[in-house]
Amino acid sequence: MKTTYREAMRAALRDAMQRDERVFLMGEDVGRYGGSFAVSLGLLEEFGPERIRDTPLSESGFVGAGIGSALGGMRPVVEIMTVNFSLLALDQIINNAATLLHMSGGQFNVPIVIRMTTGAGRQLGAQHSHSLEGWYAHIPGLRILAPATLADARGMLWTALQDPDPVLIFEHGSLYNVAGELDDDAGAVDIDKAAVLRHGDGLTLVTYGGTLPMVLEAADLLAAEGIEADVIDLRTLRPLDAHTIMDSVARTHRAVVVDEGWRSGSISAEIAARICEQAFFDLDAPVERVCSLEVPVPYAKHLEQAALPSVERVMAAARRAVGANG
Amino acid sequence: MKTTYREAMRAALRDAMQRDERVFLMGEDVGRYGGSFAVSLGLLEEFGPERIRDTPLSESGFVGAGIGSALGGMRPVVEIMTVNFSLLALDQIINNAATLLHMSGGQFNVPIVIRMTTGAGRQLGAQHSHSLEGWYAHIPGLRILAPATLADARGMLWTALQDPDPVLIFEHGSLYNVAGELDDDAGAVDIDKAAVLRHGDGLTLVTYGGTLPMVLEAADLLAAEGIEADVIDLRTLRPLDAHTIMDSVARTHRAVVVDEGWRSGSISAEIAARICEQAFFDLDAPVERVCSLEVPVPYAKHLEQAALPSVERVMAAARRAVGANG
Amino acid sequence: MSTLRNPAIRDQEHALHLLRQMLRVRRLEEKCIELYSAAKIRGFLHVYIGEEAVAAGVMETLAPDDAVVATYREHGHALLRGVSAGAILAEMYGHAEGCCRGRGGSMHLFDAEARFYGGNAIVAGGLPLAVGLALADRMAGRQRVTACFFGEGAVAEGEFHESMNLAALWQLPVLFCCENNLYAMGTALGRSESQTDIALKAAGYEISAWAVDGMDVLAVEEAARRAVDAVRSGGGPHFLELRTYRFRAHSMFDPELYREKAEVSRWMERDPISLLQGTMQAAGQLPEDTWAALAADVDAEISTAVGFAENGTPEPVSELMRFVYSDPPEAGSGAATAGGGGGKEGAAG
Amino acid sequence: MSTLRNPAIRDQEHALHLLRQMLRVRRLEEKCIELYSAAKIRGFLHVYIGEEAVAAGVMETLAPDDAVVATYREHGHALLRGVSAGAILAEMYGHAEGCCRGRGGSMHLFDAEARFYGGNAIVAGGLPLAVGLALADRMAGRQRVTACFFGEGAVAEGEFHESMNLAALWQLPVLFCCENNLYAMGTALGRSESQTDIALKAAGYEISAWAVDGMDVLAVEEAARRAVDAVRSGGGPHFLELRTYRFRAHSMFDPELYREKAEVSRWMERDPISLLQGTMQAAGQLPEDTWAALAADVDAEISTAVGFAENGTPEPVSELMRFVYSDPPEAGSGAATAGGGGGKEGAAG
Ligand SMILES: Cc1ncc(C[n+]2csc(CCOP(=O)(O)OP(=O)(O)O)c2C)c(N)n1
Ligand SMILES: Cc1ncc(C[n+]2csc(CCOP(=O)(O)OP(=O)(O)O)c2C)c(N)n1
Ligand SMILES: [Mg+2]
Ligand SMILES: [Mg+2]
Repeated sequence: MKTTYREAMRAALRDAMQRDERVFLMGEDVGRYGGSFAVSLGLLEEFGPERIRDTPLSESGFVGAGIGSALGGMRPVVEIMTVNFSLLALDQIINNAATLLHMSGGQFNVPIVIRMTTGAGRQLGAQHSHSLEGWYAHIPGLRILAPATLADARGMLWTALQDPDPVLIFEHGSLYNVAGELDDDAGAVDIDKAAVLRHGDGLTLVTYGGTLPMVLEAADLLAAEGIEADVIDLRTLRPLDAHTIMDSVARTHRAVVVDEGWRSGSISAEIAARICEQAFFDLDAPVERVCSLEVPVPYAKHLEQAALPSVERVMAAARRAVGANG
Repeated sequence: MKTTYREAMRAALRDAMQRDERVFLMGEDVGRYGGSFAVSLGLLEEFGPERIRDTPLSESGFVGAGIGSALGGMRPVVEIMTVNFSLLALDQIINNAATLLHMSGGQFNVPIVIRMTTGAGRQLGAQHSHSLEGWYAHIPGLRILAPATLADARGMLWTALQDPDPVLIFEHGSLYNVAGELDDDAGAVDIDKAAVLRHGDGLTLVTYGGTLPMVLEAADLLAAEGIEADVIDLRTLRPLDAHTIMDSVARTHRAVVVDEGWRSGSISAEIAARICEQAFFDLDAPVERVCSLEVPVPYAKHLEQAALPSVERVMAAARRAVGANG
Repeated sequence: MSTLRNPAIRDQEHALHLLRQMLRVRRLEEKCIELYSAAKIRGFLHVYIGEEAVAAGVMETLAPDDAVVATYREHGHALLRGVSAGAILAEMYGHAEGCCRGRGGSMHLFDAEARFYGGNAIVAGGLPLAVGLALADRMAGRQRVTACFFGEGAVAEGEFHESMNLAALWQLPVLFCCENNLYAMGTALGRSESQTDIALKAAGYEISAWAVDGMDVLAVEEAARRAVDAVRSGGGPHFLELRTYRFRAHSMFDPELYREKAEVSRWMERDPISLLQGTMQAAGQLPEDTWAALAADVDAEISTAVGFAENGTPEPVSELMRFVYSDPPEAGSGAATAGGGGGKEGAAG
Repeated sequence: MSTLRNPAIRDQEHALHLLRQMLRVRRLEEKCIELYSAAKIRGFLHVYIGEEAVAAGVMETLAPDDAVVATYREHGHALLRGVSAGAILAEMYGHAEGCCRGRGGSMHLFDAEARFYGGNAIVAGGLPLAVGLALADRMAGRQRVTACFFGEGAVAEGEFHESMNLAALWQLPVLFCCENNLYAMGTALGRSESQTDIALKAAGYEISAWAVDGMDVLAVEEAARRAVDAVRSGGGPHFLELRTYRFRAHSMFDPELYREKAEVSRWMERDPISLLQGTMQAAGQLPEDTWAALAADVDAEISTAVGFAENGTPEPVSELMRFVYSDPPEAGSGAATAGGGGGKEGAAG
């Protein structure tokens, strides 16, 4: 079946709403507007305004209400229009969603799913271009997902809804229009393991989400240069599947981590640190990181592109990693 | 002069208020209550309610107002009672304070100083024990300070106020009562460089803020075991003074990073990643990290202590680093 | 001594019950202070002394399967909602027998059985949760009420505003109980709100709201009953501003520089417990021995609770990492099935 | 066609000026749409078409050293506050000649000379800034006003609430201008606010507030002048609810599923430009050639601006990392001295 990332997300939502009457979608303009990225287009007509619930602009309020409704037995899918606005809801996410289970000594788990668009690359300027999923991955109590493929766009939501604890799903804005083939019976997928999407013994490329297409492209080009790379799609940023990374590095001895977060303190730092901790004596070269430059994302296209990871930067890092010798 | 960290902070505030009439202090209970940690006790009487300005409980509102007042020519010192409540103000800090200079093409810098108490260790439970200064260090446009010594408590504020850009000062709650000697003429200190507080060629211990006393203690005990360590107090978490770290590691070939943040994605990850990037071929052992366990901080003393870094854990990591051989 | 504005005590048994409820809270917290001084309890401790009529009056009107959301000043709410004094004290001791197995402490009491959703140390942080709990009830077609307690200091927070609007817009079954004790730490109401009439403020969201003498437990109960009935029967959110006063410091660390001793004394003349006691005595409804028996009962309850807490055991450190995520189903702990919050619905009340 | 509620146009020159101002905004934005379709402009683009009377009326009443804070729908505010159409368009081209050197784009126009503080893409994010700007004026003893524009969608945000309260509590010189165009993206006011009378809501903070026909530039100007005078003379914050309508889609990506075409047409009958034009014509104050000359003037301004933008140059990539932090003083850029925001005060206005 030919589909798009957006349609796959929508199919996942529809499917979840049909399978479990406790599931509902809530957020700004998810209903009458059809979703700011058109993900929920048509669902209002299908499920009505109680279950496709438009909210006022009150990020903290409706995220908190989502948490409360999860405590009350519902299975809310809360859409925050973009990660940029999630900063307004952080108190609820960190101090309630992530924390209630532990504070209550195991009594109150919070089965909420919070979806948001993330990422830059569309000339939306500094306040609308954050890539903070790796930053969120710092918080214990949360599970962080970053579907990068059609299969994951289609399949992660249902699994997330079965999770008894809060799950945040980050959808990179550049992926919605990605089109491709998806099995007709595509359904729930695991959310525990990273995926190795390409195999090669020369180098490990680690990425997730919006930068996956670029890394796959780089891997193809590197192969043409004789550098065969493993490409790991992390899929879940918390908890990290370090195992899959270490297995690969044990074989390749070299790694490049690519993510769109600002370099310092991005998830690439954690991954590089872990590789150095767990595979130190396997490494033949420093772990390379390709991240966004540490600048608020500028509007002008040429500046924005220069600030973000690119195929060229990935390839250069890969060549450095392969060229270095330990 | 004998003083405490709290008194040194207060002296710094008084001094700044006296030297620059644009400076004012604003926050919850900074005035009539005397500051929730008594830092501003007595200042209301000295400077009056306009300049020692009590605010309602409106973290986003008064932090944003602080930013606006900085744009309007004032030199606000905004106190957020604790880092835990700063989550409510994150939108203003990230999307305005950190971003306006760049978005405006250099026209509007934001000379604000935001102070907050950070850290765990006082049995305040999960919502009142965050250590997020390393997390904040991810954000371009901010400068992040963590005074750990009396000299820095006394001296960092004035320098921060001279900075044309936003500066966040994190004061670990366990430090306020630390007493010691301070020069009578102690004044402004630089906020660019890390400090090497102890010298040794066997190992580099990197830390800052609330864990500094513990690391110094561990260094003494390690010395008794024959392990002499450099102890680096980072002082400024953003921008990081990587130079001082690398100089040390080039000599010692082994490093342990200690911070109170949750391990994954804490600033220790960035430091470990940088060491591995910049000093890979100098390293004789993996960089060790001693951080908080990845759990919301529990109330019970024995559980809380088990979750936080300790002298014992620092020493064990140091011994591992020294024992390992590359 | 002044008496209650509502002197008609129709039902002596019931008045006695309310008196007992307030006294239970008072004695529990007096003990907490003692234990804090003895360093048996640590962290922040905020007592409710002086405000007992509020929780006592409101809790009386709730059904077992209603929900309660409170703040860090919630020992009284927890106790009157049915959490045992022993479980509360053991929690403050940091013991495994505590209602949160020692992880929460004074500010974070929880109890699933009682549908007591905390204990929240972020001012106004509980309000959106209450809205969501009520939303769940509405969507599931249940006739339940969620009572949400918070201080007047919370009114300045954005989360207050967003929660009021959502509850009113969606006509959700929430009873907002604003405990207006005139201070948020050291900040007097007039220095935090441009509009100090809190009930009027709530009415601005098109929420039925009224102010009540929060020192008069009978008045509180009556107002709460009216409001709870309206909420339960589909009347949308209601709001009570309960005018009260905190007799003690904000927490154990408060030098109380911001208010006059005389003001405190004036309010102490309207101690909710003495008020009801006095009114009952004047009406001949509280013979000396009845009072003595009641007080002795309460003392016994509290000292049993202290014993329970003292004899508790620390949660093993090996359990530290539990409850960051739910236990996997096969561990069979019951606390962490895929049913989650919903799984426990059946068991509630 | 209906006319203005305020048909008395005393000063023909002035009315002509207002007409021109509105037309300048209209033509600029029509051009923006064209350029967007031609892919010269990218990112999000939100036009103000239909709402021009609001910015035109309010800006008229501000002094040069007053401050303005706006939203992502701010081309008109920037233009009428004195930012040149060329600098605005060049910004949207991402050129170095843009008012933010290409870093801001449509949603982030800034101008220090004009004391135009943006351009804020976070709904309600500008309100606390306005409060702070006014606080600075108050503390420095300056008689300045800060005008803060925002949509009615912002009213539900916590930052709205906190800002209103702070401004009222501290009696700060802010003029809040709520552009009530009835929709926040696709969300109609009645589905976002339990209380849809926005002026009443503002009055709940003890702020003088009233509603104004936002399609009638004369009415807007009159109301704004009254409010600005009151604010400037120490009357504390004032609030205008400007009832208006957006004729176009929310942004370039909006399929407009949420409103009827007929509703849009009805409102277009009250196009603020046609309204004033009609009233002036009826009064014989707008001879055909005067109008033609004015329109030609405006067209010329806009096409010069397009030329300016077209001929602009991209900011060198080597400058990408600039303005994350202020340039060090020795670089002598002037934009980043220790004087900071304050250093520029002298230059303002
Ligand atoms: C968001 C937030 N800001 C600040 C605090 C610190 N704090 C704890 S209690 C309190 C006062 C709250 O007053 P009020 O809401 O009136 O409740 P009361 O203590 O009077 O019962 C403050 C400022 C907090 N816990 N949360
Ligand atoms: C905090 C936040 N939430 C959501 C958005 C996405 N968004 C952009 S504009 C808008 C509608 C705002 O409506 P309103 O305030 O009425 O202004 P208008 O667009 O009608 O001028 C929304 C929801 C945002 N920019 N900021
Ligand atoms: Mg209070
Ligand atoms: Mg609008």
